[in-house]
Amino acid sequence: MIQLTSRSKVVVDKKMSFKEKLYLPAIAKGMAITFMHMFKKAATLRYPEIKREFAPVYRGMHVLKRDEEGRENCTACGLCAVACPAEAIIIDGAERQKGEEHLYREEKYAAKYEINMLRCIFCGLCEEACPKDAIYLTDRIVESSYTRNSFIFGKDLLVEKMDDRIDISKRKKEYHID
Amino acid sequence: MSDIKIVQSPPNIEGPGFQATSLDKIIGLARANSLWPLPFATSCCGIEFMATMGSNYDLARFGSERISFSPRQADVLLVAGTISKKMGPVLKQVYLQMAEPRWVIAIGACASSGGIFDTYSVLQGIDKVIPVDVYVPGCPPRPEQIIDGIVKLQEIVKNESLRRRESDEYKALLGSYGIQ
Amino acid sequence: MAILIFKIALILILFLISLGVAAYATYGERKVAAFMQDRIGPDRAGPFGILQPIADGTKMFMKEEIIPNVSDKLLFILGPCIFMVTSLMTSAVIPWGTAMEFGGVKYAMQVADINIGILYVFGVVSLGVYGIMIGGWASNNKFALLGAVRASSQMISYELAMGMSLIAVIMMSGSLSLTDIVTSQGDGKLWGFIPVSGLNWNIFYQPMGFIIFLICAFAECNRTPFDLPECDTELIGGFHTEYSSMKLGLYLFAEYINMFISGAIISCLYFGGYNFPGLSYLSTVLNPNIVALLSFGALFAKAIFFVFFFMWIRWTIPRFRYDQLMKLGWQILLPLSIINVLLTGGILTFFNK
Amino acid sequence: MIESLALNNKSEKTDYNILNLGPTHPATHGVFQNILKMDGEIIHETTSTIGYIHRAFEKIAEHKPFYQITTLTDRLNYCSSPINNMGWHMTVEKLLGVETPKRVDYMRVIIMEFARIADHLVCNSIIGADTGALTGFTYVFQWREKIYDIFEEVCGARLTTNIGRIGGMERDFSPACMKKMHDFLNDFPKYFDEFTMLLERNRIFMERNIGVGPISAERALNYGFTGPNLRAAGVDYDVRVMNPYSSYQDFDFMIPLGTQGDTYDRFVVRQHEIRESLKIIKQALNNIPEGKFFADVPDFFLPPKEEVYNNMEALIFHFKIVMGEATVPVGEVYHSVEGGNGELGFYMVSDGGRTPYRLHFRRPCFISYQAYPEMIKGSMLSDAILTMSSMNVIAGELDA
Amino acid sequence: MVQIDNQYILTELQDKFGERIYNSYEPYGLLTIELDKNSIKEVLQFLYDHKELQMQFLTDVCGIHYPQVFGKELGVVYHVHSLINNVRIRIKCFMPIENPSIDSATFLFSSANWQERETFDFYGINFIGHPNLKRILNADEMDYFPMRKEYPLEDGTRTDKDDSYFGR
Repeated sequence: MIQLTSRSKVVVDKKMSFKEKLYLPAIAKGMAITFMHMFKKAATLRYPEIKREFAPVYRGMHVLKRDEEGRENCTACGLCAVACPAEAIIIDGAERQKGEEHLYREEKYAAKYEINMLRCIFCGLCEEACPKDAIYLTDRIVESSYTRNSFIFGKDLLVEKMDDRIDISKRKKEYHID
Repeated sequence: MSDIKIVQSPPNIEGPGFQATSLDKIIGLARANSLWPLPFATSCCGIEFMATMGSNYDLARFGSERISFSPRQADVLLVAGTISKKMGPVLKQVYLQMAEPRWVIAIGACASSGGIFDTYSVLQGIDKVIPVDVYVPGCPPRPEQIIDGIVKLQEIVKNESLRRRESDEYKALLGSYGIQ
Repeated sequence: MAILIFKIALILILFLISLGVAAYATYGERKVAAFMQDRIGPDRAGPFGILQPIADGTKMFMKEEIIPNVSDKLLFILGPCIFMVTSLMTSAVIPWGTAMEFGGVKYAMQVADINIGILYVFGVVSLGVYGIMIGGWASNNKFALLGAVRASSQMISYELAMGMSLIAVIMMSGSLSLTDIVTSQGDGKLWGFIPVSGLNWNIFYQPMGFIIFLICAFAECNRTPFDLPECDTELIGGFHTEYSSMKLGLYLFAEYINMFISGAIISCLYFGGYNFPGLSYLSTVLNPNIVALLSFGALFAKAIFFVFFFMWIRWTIPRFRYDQLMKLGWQILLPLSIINVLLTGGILTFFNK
Repeated sequence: MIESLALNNKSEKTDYNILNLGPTHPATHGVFQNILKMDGEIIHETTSTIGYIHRAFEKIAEHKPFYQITTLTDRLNYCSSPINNMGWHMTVEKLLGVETPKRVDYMRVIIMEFARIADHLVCNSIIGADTGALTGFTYVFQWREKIYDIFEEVCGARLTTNIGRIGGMERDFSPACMKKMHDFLNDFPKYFDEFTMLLERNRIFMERNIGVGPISAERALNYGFTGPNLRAAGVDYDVRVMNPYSSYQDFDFMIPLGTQGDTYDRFVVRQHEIRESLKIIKQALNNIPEGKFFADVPDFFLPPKEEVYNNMEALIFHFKIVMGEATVPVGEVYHSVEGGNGELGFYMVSDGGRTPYRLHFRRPCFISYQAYPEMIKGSMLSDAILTMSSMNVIAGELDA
Repeated sequence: MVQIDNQYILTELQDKFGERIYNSYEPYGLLTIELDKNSIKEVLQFLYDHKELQMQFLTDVCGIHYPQVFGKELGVVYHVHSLINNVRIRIKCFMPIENPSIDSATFLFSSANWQERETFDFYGINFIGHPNLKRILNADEMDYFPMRKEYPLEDGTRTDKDDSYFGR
């Protein structure tokens, strides 16, 4: 025993009372507890049928956002790839051609955008790094699969579908700046 | 039970000699509902696997709560967590000790691909030493994702022919890992 | 001839019941565990998962059998067989119900009414440990060997206390035959003055003996808190570490059969066996066959309750350590059971003068 | 003469059993290998081998900018990753000389104490499971799940949280999150009592644990024990009290102490630490000041997204931060926090570059696990397993 | 009762060891001394036995590598803590990369055992008098010391990334 501060207290009591020495009372108490639990509602959610609601800020599968007019936001600046600790993002940039203004918002766009979902650790740093409101993590989970190659998600899987917009407004941070 | 949809058989169990007969189907169904896991939990994903075993997710619903720590008795090897190069041979040893039919699920980024640990000491995916049937992404995966992985594996198991384990393809697959 | 047919039929039925109960006890165990732990338990295989044991069984049959190269192959196979056979054999002397009547001939619902039934039970149960011992030893695995050693020493130490606690019961009934012990627990006067029907159970005379016997039964069945021979967290699987496929299935199955049979024996010894309140009245008004089935039902229900009790305990309390287990057996239970014998003897001589 | 012969025989006993425990043994919870030299069931000598999940954290840290190292600290002690995250942020803040607002401190304290509860719950329920009582484990894991929910609400992940940022928090606590925290504080103690009743005063459990794997205060100090393991041995060293960080001086809590440093001491000390943590969270939640949830460090704390979209200056800062080109002072700093298992130290040497020049983690598990062979010498196999789970050795932290 | 602060510790140490303490500074308030590597044993013992200081807790041992400083490439950094006084001190010893060796601290602190093995594993620093100096985290077969600056982090087995982007 070495006392360094005045805020400590010995909490352990190893002396057993006679009742505790008898084994049976404590066992009976334990059995009562477990028996009562038999009639409690199970805490289980039957997962594939009933899905648990995730927090709005949950970091799941990524999405590449489009703006209101359906143009891709990404400008292939590469900050997400730099910020990725797992180095799971690969981007190839391309110049926007004339007549593609309705497809891409900025002058440059990502011709190839791949995330290796098996490498990804869902840390959310890419979302933070994005200066163009383009990449977000969503509350959808990435499903498991049978081959390693099927986890390389290209733009076909990542870019948000126009008929299935993903609401990310709840993820946006609120800053109370006085 | 009833509303499980029939899916296309996964790519790695198609091919000649793999079409399941009705006996195969019954046995496949039995096997799928009695997958005893051997948790090879090394790190973070192991904790999430514990959560999957816990009350809120309850892996028992799939008949998989009887954890068998002895490889002889296990059906599915759940590799959860980083496998370093030092651990690789141990993992292979455990796989070899398992009785056929055996399946492997790689849980989490580290086991599946190495994750953020692209270093001199970490194996870049356990499929470098043993064949893997299902990959579960995430670091660590949510219990939902682990259950997903089990369900996906059940699909494989249900549709697997009894002869697959004797087939040349399977032997070739094992052969590519140096397992006779 | 008819009696032979009846006995064979009875043996077959008991065999099937034991197996069925064992199979569904595995399911029950999983469900009970689940409910106690706020879970659901298996519910995918069939409605409420009732096909779970069948799935498990089928899977085990179809699994590859591994016989380790370093093992003694004959003994390796013999181990689970002995364990299974002995656990099934025990049920032979249990009186499962009142006698049935076909064509005016009475047939006792008991495979063999031997007058030393209790000794037979003991003999067979103590053989069971050879199954574990041989299996564990033949595996040639250190964990299995440790499990086997633990199992055998545990069996030896607890059998003694178990026998002593039984002597008190035998002193009361004055017979070694299970039939006599059960019939003596029917109608009568509880503690000599409360008239009861079918409730003159030994538990009211022998509470301490019952507790000792129960604890020893736990130890004999290798159940928590005495599951040292196979405890997961220390010895992986203990004696069955190396077993795969149906040989493992036999071990697991036999364990549940053991539980069921010990439940039945406890019921017979302390809870009146097939007796239940009103049995003597019903036997005067109903067809003896129906009464026999009812009494069988009573015993069955009691046995199932004990199976549940075994599970309940398992999912509640921690297990002992090896030396504590030995200490409990030799230093606490054995003296207590001897005191129990002395007390019983004293009281019997005092009151029966 | 006969006595001395007997003694001789004993000391010259050579045929010990060698039992290889691990690296995949269930009780080792992962990846520890212990080669036990046993006499029957009595352990005579132990050789521990570690490194089965060595992941080269320190080498990776030399290659990653500061903000990415948080993802590494997550995976050190994954049972209580928020504490590691916060410890790392505080280390960088110490290097930069940043003063964090009180609100940030309080938010961090809340998160860290929740993480401590989660950590201790795992440890104690595993002790229960290793003694054979699995049910308690499932009871407390339901509550651990609720802590996960809170983390998820704060940062979006359950286990490897990547919570907080250099200079503050990622975002403020949402109302839903606040509600979850209050609910937890209200409901948890009752269920925790249930868990306690199942085990703490049960004679079987007590006998299994009392006197198992003891270590004296002197030996514990010599072995570099910290945290609950040291406190169980009777030394009230707690970084939160001795070198308060993140405003821990504001809170009133008690340091629970054990006496012999055995498994039961460790169990009970952790039980009480959970209760103390609840007390701290309650105080912090009640007294949390209003204000900003980040400090004024434009070089490290990302500007709001709207600013980035519209304001050139903010965009430049944003690029600088993400590319890791913000200027860092040259120097070396040691900062320690009270992790789940003890003093979690960060020793960082900075040469002014975008990555640390050298980052060393003082990992409490790694240091205290060395004592394991000494602690289990002469005890039984079952004790060895309990001792290991009660030391709460986390593989990720052990092997780095 | 003396005031125990960095100045006091430094004076005590300088009185005793004088020239063998090469340098001292206080980054972020933590007294740091650079020490002649041959006197580490004496200094640790002195701090341990000192009546006032009682620096009896070895917090941490780690290595460090400065490839550009000739003759002092490898270093060992000790953090020692006095629990009674709540004072820490950091001790650094440097040595050349050819045949780096230093006395082991295991004679005084059992906790130094694995930390020194780790340092040996990472940097190849030889601790004289260590009871069991061999690799601890890495496999025994490894033939280099991975934490030295000249060795790369990756081993090149990763196949699923493209290094040509963004100056990775």
